[in-house]
Amino acid sequence: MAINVNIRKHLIEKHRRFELNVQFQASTNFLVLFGPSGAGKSLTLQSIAGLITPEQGTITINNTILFDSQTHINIPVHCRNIGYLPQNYALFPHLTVMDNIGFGLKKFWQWSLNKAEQQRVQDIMHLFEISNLANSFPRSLSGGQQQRVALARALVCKPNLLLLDEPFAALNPLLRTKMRNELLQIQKLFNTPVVIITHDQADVDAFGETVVIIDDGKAQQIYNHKNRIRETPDLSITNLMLSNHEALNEA
Amino acid sequence: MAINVNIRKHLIEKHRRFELNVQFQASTNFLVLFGPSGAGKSLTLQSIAGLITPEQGTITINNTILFDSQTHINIPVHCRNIGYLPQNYALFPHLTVMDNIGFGLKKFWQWSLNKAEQQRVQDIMHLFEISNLANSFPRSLSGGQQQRVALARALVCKPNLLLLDEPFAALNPLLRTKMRNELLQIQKLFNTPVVIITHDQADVDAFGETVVIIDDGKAQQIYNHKNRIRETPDLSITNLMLSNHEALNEA
Amino acid sequence: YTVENELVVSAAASLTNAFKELGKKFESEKGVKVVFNFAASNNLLQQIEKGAPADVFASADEATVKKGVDSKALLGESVKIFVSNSLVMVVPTDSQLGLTSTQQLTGDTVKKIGIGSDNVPAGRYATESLTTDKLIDILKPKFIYADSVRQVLDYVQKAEVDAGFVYASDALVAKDKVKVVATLGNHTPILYPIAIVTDSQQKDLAEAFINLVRSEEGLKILTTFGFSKPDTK
Amino acid sequence: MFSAWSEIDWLPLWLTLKVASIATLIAFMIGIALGYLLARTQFWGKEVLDAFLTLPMVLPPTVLGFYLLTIFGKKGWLGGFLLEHFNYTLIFNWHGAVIASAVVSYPLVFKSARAAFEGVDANFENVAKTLGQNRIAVFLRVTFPLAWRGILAGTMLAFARAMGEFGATLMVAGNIPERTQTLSLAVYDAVQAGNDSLANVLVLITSIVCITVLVIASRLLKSNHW
Amino acid sequence: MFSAWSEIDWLPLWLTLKVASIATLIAFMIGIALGYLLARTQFWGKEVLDAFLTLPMVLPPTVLGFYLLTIFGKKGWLGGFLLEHFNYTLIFNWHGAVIASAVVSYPLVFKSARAAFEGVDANFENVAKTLGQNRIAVFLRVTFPLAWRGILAGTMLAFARAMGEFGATLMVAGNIPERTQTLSLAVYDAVQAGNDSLANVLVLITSIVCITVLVIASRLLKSNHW
Ligand SMILES: Nc1ncnc2c1ncn2[C@@H]1O[C@H](COP(=O)(O)OP(=O)(O)OP(=O)(O)O)[C@@H](O)[C@H]1O
Ligand SMILES: Nc1ncnc2c1ncn2[C@@H]1O[C@H](COP(=O)(O)OP(=O)(O)OP(=O)(O)O)[C@@H](O)[C@H]1O
Ligand code: MOO
Ligand SMILES: [Mg+2]
Ligand SMILES: [Mg+2]
Repeated sequence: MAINVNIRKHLIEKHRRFELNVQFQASTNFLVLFGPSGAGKSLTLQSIAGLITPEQGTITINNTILFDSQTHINIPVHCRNIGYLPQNYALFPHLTVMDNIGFGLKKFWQWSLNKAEQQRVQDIMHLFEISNLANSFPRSLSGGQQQRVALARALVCKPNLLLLDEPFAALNPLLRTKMRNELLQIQKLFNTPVVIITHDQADVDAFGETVVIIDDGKAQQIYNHKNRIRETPDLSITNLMLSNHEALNEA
Repeated sequence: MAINVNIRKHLIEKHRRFELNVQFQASTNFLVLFGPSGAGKSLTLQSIAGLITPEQGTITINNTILFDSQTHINIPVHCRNIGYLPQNYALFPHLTVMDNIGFGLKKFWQWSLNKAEQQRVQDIMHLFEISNLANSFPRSLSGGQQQRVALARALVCKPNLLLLDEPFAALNPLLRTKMRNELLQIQKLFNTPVVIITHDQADVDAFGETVVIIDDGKAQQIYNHKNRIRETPDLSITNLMLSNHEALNEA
Repeated sequence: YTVENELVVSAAASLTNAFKELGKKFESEKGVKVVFNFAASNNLLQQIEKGAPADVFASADEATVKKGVDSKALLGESVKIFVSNSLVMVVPTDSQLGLTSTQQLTGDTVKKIGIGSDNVPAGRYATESLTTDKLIDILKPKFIYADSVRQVLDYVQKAEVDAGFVYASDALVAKDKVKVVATLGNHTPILYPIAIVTDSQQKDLAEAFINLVRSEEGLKILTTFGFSKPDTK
Repeated sequence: MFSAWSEIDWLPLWLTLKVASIATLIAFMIGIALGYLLARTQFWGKEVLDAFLTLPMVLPPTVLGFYLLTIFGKKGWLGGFLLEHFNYTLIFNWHGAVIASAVVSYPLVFKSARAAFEGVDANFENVAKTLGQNRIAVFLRVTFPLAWRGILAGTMLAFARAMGEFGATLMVAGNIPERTQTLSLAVYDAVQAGNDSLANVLVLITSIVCITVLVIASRLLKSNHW
Repeated sequence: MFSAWSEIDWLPLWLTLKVASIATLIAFMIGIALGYLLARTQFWGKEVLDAFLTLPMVLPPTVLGFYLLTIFGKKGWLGGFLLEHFNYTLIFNWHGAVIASAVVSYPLVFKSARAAFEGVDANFENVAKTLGQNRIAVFLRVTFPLAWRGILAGTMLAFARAMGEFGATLMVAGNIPERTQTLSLAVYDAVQAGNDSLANVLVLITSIVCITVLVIASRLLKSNHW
């Protein structure tokens, strides 16, 4: 994957104002966004997905221009073929787990999924240990179950790019390890590039081919190739975060 | 604190059925609920809060009977004076951050909070680093910001008991450490007992005076006094979770 | 529950314009406020039967008043005929059909005829007239029933029907939009009765108003609005 | 058409606004109470009751007025009682117009409110309870504001309906100039009297007033920030 | 009262159901289209347009009928056009009753739908877009089902209103037995004729039919599981 993000956007709510001004690029399969709460990580992910339109800048993935403010290119969200797991899951409350997961596979004029697609939904439910929930509605699911359904929904369409906003936050360590490995497997299998937001050092260790630290709306980039990361001491990133904004911005 | 929980409840949704059958007791200030996704942790917390009515059993806190199916005692939720942070935050979307936090302090016939209460809201916002969000509405907050607002809302009323469902899941490690310390401080200051659900080993280390493992709707209790916990190796609890249900239930 | 020095007159909607004039006159003469309530005659009677505080009831047809007298809502001895009306056939002003009589309605060029339904006195009179003239069976398929005379007028004005049957007084109101081409005969005389309401607390005033309506002056006002003097038998 | 302006009596306008406002208020309270009841309780025959409560929509207003007259008239059971014990009647006065309009328009609030209440996520109410709020407080501070969008839509429909109410009002309150003649009755009168230009002007006034009230209401009462 | 049963003509019932169903369908489509438009677009004068679109609620139905006649009548601009080019008119036939009922009841769907659409959390629509769904698919598969509760409430009100529509129908379709006489016209006729027992029976029938339809609709169409 080659991803290139260079965007600017102001968000104003009453007297509060947040300025997003993020630039980074990577050519690794995994890219980790890391940073304190309210730094602009989710907004960055939403911009890549196309849910937020930046005021200025460009977003390119593998030489495909998704957005360019100068040439007025802005590929519509539904044509970007990007899998997105939002931080609040946003499971469709009126659909069962199975229908939620199969949502992206079905065209709106189709009555039901074909055999192969149904199988695909079954498989991913099995993989994520949510087969028994197939006919349940989201409101009766536990936090971790909801998160897995949302992850399955984003993955099942075999997107060209996966955007995951804290995908394992609601899972217990054991399941988290399992899911992390599944994600690595899936990535390898379909060769889908992944951008992941996480607060978990273990995720950084596992996925951090490229780590981008975002703070106060600005990006600070660190390359952390996989073979090297094992060497870095635990909480290395967290320690990095301890340095204040000025230091980061100057660096 | 002396907490005694002994409850049974069936939840049925279509063909799916979940049986909650949890028993534990503790006399420590902190109690950690730990367990895999979908085990029944959140349901247990909701039962203590009074949001779910068990079919059978008793719940007592410090010799106050909150619920007893035999004597038909069931203290209404709003009289229990329990602070509750739900897993999905459930911030009131129509209220600003400040009004969300002050919600429990205001009686419905009051026009506004008095000086002292306003100050209390200001103080906790300052403590949780969300003062700048005071007039924002929840929908414009980041995940971590939302979680802190929800935590502040539960704490500000000085409840007799605090029930926290994964209170730090959306926070970055640095903030998590800070908030953990704040919670310890607050607990010491007001001597409020805390029941906390977490997937984070560090939380278990910090708060795990008593650890209750919940799996498949059943509780398995472990006392882990604070002075001893430092000795236990990391991921001790997680390892415990690796053993299968039968082993747990027999033990 | 009656307000002193106030007379409530429930009058058929077709009397609206004329009675407003009469009311002004009565107020200036007696120093008593006249409060009008205009609606369809049968609605007015329903109100009175259910205890609405009216003093005088002026109806557009005798049947309604007879019902009221039978149910003792109206004072039988107070019933007086005060005015008469005639039924006319109207056509749109720009009508090309050259209709001048009811007989001509049987022609193929006439497709639709507006007529009041059986609930509307004007409709009943028209039916009666056409029945006597033995036209009713031929014309019936062309009928468009309306629930008030006003509606028939509307249909004629908008040329939705080729002709319609309305009161002369109504035709006068819309004289620039419809033209009267014939007057119908062979029906019971169209007589407007007026009566005192049994529950009225001001029967004297009510009677005074009725007297004004039936006076020479009253009749003069009524005739300017298209009504005629009843041939009191 | 403009000559008709001089004929206009402005009294019906104030009367209409008074009647429609009070009727909307009554419809609002009844509609919300019933909507909340049906949204939050389960009992046998609930949907039948729900449909039954919308019946004022399905009866032609004149017919509804006829039945109201039967109940509230001097000889009706309620009307007779009120007259005997309180020497009060609402027949032929503006109170009658209020009742007629309220009965005709409360189903609009009721149905919208029920749907809106049912759409409120129970999580919010639950959290409010844990914050020490009793049932009333939860309703006033959480359920009601969260359902507000739907309730407001229903209330605005109710106001429009109340302003336009005519058939039932005619029967119950009568068509009495300066006392019970609302704008819609005045329009009826003008049409009856063949005064089309006056009717047009009155319709124009009604429309403008209604639009103005609704626009102002939506400005003032709509919460756009969430 | 029972003797009145024999007088009953069942034709008006079928006619009423036909007219009300088709009118509700039209109101449903127009109401949803307008509701969605106003919920999802921003433009100057939006609230004025919104209020303007609710005007059919505020005009006395007879007056509305009068204007419909002006538009759809032989001399009306639309009616004249239709007659000239397609030799079609809806005056004095049941199509007219459908149009009148639809015009009177679409604001009910429109207002409810707008509020319901505005209440749909944009997050769900956003996620649907990322799952490759275009605007139409997002609307049909997410927005519409999530707004369904409010839309259904509005539609049921619209159906009741359409069944009871009377004033405008009377003007546009005429009161022609066996051709355009709906139940409410029959009720009106019976009340006007002072035939109280027939009126009562007809009201009973109307009420039962309306309740039945609404209860069945709420059973079939309501999604209670979420
Ligand atoms: N609509 C908006 N208007 C104004 N400010 C906004 C809006 N949406 C988000 N923000 C602000 O932008 C900042 C970045 O938000 P974002 O959700 O990207 O944070 P984040 O890095 O994902 O944090 P977290 O780890 O807590 O989820 C926050 O301070 C947030 O309050
Ligand atoms: N209303 C319901 N009907 C049926 N099953 C339910 C209902 N609510 C919850 N459950 C099931 O009960 C189980 C326990 O749920 P709970 O939310 O307590 O899990 P949890 O331990 O908090 O898990 P997590 O860590 O994922 O949040 C889950 O399997 C869930 O699907
Ligand atoms: O107003 Mo009348 O009584 O229908 O002619
Ligand atoms: Mg975020
Ligand atoms: Mg949980």
